[in-house]
Amino acid sequence: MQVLWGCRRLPDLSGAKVPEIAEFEREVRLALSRAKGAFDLVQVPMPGALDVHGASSLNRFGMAIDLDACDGCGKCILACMQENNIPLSSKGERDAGRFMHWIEMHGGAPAMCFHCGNAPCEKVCPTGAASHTPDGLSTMMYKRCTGSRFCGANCPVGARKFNYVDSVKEGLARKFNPEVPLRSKGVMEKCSLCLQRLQDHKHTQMATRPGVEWRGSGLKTACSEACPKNAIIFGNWLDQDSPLVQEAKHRNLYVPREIANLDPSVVYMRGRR
Amino acid sequence: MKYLMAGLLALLCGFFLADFLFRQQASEVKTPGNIPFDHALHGDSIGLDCSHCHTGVTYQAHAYLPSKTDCMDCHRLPLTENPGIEKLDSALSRAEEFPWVHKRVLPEHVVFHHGLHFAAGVQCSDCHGSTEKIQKNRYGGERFTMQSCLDCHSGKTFEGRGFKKAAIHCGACHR
Amino acid sequence: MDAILNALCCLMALGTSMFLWHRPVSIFKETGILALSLVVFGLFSYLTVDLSEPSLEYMPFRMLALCICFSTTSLTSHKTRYLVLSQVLWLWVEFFGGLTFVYHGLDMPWTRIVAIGAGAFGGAFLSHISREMEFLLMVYWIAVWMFF
Amino acid sequence: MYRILVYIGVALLLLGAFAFGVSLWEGPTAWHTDVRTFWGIPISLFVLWIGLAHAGTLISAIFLALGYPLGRRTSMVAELSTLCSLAVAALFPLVHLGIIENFYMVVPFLDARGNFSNLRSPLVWDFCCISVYGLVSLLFFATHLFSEKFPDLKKLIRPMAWLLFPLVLWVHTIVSLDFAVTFVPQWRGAFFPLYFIAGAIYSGLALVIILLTAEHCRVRVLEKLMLGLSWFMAFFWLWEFLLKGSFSFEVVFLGAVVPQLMWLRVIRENAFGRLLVAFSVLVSLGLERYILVTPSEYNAAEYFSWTDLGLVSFSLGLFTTLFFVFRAKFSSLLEGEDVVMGEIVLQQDESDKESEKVTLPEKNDFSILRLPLLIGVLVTLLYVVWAVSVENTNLAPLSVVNVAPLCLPLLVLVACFTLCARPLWGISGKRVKLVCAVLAGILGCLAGAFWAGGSSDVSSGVVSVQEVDSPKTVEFIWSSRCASCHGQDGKFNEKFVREFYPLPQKLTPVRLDTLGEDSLVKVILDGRVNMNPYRGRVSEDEARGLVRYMRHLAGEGE
Repeated sequence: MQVLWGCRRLPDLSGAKVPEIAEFEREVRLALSRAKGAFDLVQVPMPGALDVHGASSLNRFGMAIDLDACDGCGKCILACMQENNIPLSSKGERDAGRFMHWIEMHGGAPAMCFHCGNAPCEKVCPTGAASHTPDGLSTMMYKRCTGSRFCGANCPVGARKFNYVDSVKEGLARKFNPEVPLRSKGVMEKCSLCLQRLQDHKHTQMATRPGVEWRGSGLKTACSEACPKNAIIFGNWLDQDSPLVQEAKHRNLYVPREIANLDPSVVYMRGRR
Repeated sequence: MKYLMAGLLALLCGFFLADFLFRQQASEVKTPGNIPFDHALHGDSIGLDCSHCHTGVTYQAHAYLPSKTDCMDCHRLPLTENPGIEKLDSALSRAEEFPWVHKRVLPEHVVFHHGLHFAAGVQCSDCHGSTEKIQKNRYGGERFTMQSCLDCHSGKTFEGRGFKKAAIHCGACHR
Repeated sequence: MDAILNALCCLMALGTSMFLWHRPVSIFKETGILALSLVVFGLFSYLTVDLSEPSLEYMPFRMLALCICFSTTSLTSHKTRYLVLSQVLWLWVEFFGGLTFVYHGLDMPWTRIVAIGAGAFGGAFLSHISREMEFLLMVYWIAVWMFF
Repeated sequence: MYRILVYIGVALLLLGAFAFGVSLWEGPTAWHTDVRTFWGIPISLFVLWIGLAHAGTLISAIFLALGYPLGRRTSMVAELSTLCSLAVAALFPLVHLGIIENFYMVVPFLDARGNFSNLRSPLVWDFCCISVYGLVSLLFFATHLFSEKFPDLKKLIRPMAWLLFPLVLWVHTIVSLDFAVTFVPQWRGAFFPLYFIAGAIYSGLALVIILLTAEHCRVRVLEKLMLGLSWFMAFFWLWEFLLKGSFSFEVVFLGAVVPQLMWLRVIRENAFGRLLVAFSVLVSLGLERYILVTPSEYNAAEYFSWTDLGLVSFSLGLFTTLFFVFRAKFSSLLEGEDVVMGEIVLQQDESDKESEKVTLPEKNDFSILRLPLLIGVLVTLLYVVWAVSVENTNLAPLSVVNVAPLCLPLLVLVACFTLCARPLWGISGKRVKLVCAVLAGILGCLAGAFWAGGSSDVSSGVVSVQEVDSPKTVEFIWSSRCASCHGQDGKFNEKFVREFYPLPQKLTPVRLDTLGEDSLVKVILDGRVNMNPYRGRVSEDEARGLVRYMRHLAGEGE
């Protein structure tokens, strides 16, 4: 039965070697040295509510990356790895040019999943493992994933990462954050916009202050916390006094051309207006 | 004809057998120590609610279990004329500081916040059964399945209780 | 695409369809003619329309389907059957083409699909097809192509 | 003859078996992939073989349905090749998966957890179409095979052919949608359905020609068709080039230029010449599929690892073995007396010469088909209504367009079973029936397992006592820590204290004020006569908060 339903087994951490943090830092430096080409950006208006049936009219979470402030130091990548227990990639993977990093540098600017409101990856996922939340997150349900990699093939910006190796057994994974489960071999993963933080924040508020509408105010993703230049701003696009809207109001917003008409929640900021 | 019947029979039997074998199993965890704990004695009968011992249940993700001190709050004095009581008290005094420690039955990729559900008006007994039902010395006799969660979230169960329909998208409870 | 181009398409389809199914019917002749007409259609749409427009990338095949529809009117045996089949082919091209568009954010050409479907369905009930009926069908197809 | 071919097949199979094992064990790292391409050789092999699986039914079923039936042997060989290449094709999507044992999640049905596969994904359509296609062509083959022995099966063949006719095209259309639907620029194309179908028939014809050559017979009409299709393929490649500027010399040369050698009598009349052409077509199509599936900037074919080649040889070997083993097994049934051995010359006009004696008037076909079709339509409608209405955890709602691709396979499956289940059951012997019963049992088990969905493993974490520094609000502490004696409202919890404890002090505002906050905090933390010490369970600030809350309650009490 464990064999048949192996997909539901927990990663067995006993005895597996756990990498040092230094190794993660080294890999981030390596990834920075192999940064991908810059996106061809096009200007877009500020994201509004999702136009999907059943979408939330209160919350749509997203981020804005300030291209003027960012100097591509890569601290966000490391922070993301530690928040989300992202494993190191094996030698073979690196040679194939693949890292598990959810954030990658594209021409000196960080790029993660853009959480498209009309996400192509979700349309083609056969099992429904990739699905959307009403508040604008493109989530990944690891236990439901069968690893067909259709989503990866259909992501225009290649934000999706596939667990080619069993990172736990290989001693490449480290559970920095007990709140986030480790992913098993053969599963797709990508930036979750720190879903766990959103969930915890929401649940605590709804339990202790019932009746108060949850707008996710005061919340930050790991990358935006870690950014020394404060170039990554997380917030709620539908909340006028969220730092995101406050900042994005008088900036020009850009997204990669490939996804310009897919209504992304994560955008780049450049120049003032 | 008889083969047809046999085939149909095999089909049905196979289905139910496999369903029985592969269904979500009840995970039962024994509590350490040989203190048979009877929820019925500690519940409404003496006007205590679950949160007295499971202190997190009303407002936190985990319900938590009482420490030895919590038990001793009441058991400092012999509480009843029941002859067994000395045995209990001595057992308690010998017990380690945290007598009740058990493995979480919730899978790691599932999020469940007790306080949230308490705030929504869900009673402990709705999922865990009434204090009379809960087995002695057992935990998790209940069969928690995703289906039971979904049924309540999509308003199929507990019609009378006036719960709001809750989210059923994956991201609501899974990470 | 503007009306003149559409009209041109119909004309070309009609023209090429004239060469099909002349007795003696031989595989080489028919496939050859079809392949050639495809080349013609392809070059035509390459020269006239802007192919970066996704909804045009299957032009030649739609024209081929239309051409086959036209050609069935000149058949001698099993006319009804092939009339239906050829319209189903057209329907096929349109429907699955439209399906891919739906996934790219465009919308399905429902009216056209329904119209062709109706044609195919209705055609199945024709006991025999007179010259007038052939003419009417051709007009119907041209109308579908031009206006839907 | 067959023995030698089987040996060759087994040899290839064994060569590839290791690669196959490795790719099962290693998962998708085993074959070549890179940053841009997540797929690889398995999917290209799948597309190739599913394509090869088409000619069989096409040739026998469609020609039959349209009233130009081929010789029995030809069509039987074609159908058998269909079944074998389907078996090969079905393996590769499984190999491709990251978590193979999860493939059942693709079945478009509800499981006990309330999970429903995502009907918007072409993969789901694919899964259904291919499994249905496999089943139906198996039934068709069986009916056709035994129609010699049991003549009353003969009248079923044509109706079934009519059912298979659309299905066979539908299946490859859906396969093409796997690509056409995506945002990969190299895969964009509303014409992909026709493109793939043409390619499928083309390669399939080549395969059948090879197999017929092994039979020492030759069907000119198929060769003509292949030649004709080569021109269509040439146009498709031209169109690809015009649209996307993608062009591969090898593919076009092998696929469109070499076949023109058939014009030469020398080549045409010589078995080896025909084999040469047919094989070059197969190679070209295989290469084309691979180039299509790996849309990298460079030519991915140069990056072939040995596993890729191993998988190729595995697929070839498996097919050859399966085909010729069964061919030898059925040879007695395959050779109907109405087959002209060796040369079969077939023109459409004189087709009836070698045609089987199944040319009933078509009216008859449809009168047989009417009821099954009706049932099929009803079942399909029911399914569609249910599938659209079922509450799925996916945010975006299903539209009819998403379910449409499932309709035809479902319809055909139901219709086909209602059509020929009874007669086939009638003629099958005890052993077959027993096997069917056992299979039914296994099917039941699988369905049950699918329904149950397995048991999730519990977390590794433990639940213990609550730490002090975890966030609390005073009301909650009061209700959990104090209310058991002092009562939720600051009056006593009569049930408890009267029975077991001396009454605590009444908490009147006057009394509280005289005692003062600090001393009360001390009492809470360190306890008093019957009052328990809460130091370590309640922080000092929380104690202070509790005192205030107590005062507030007392105030309300008055």
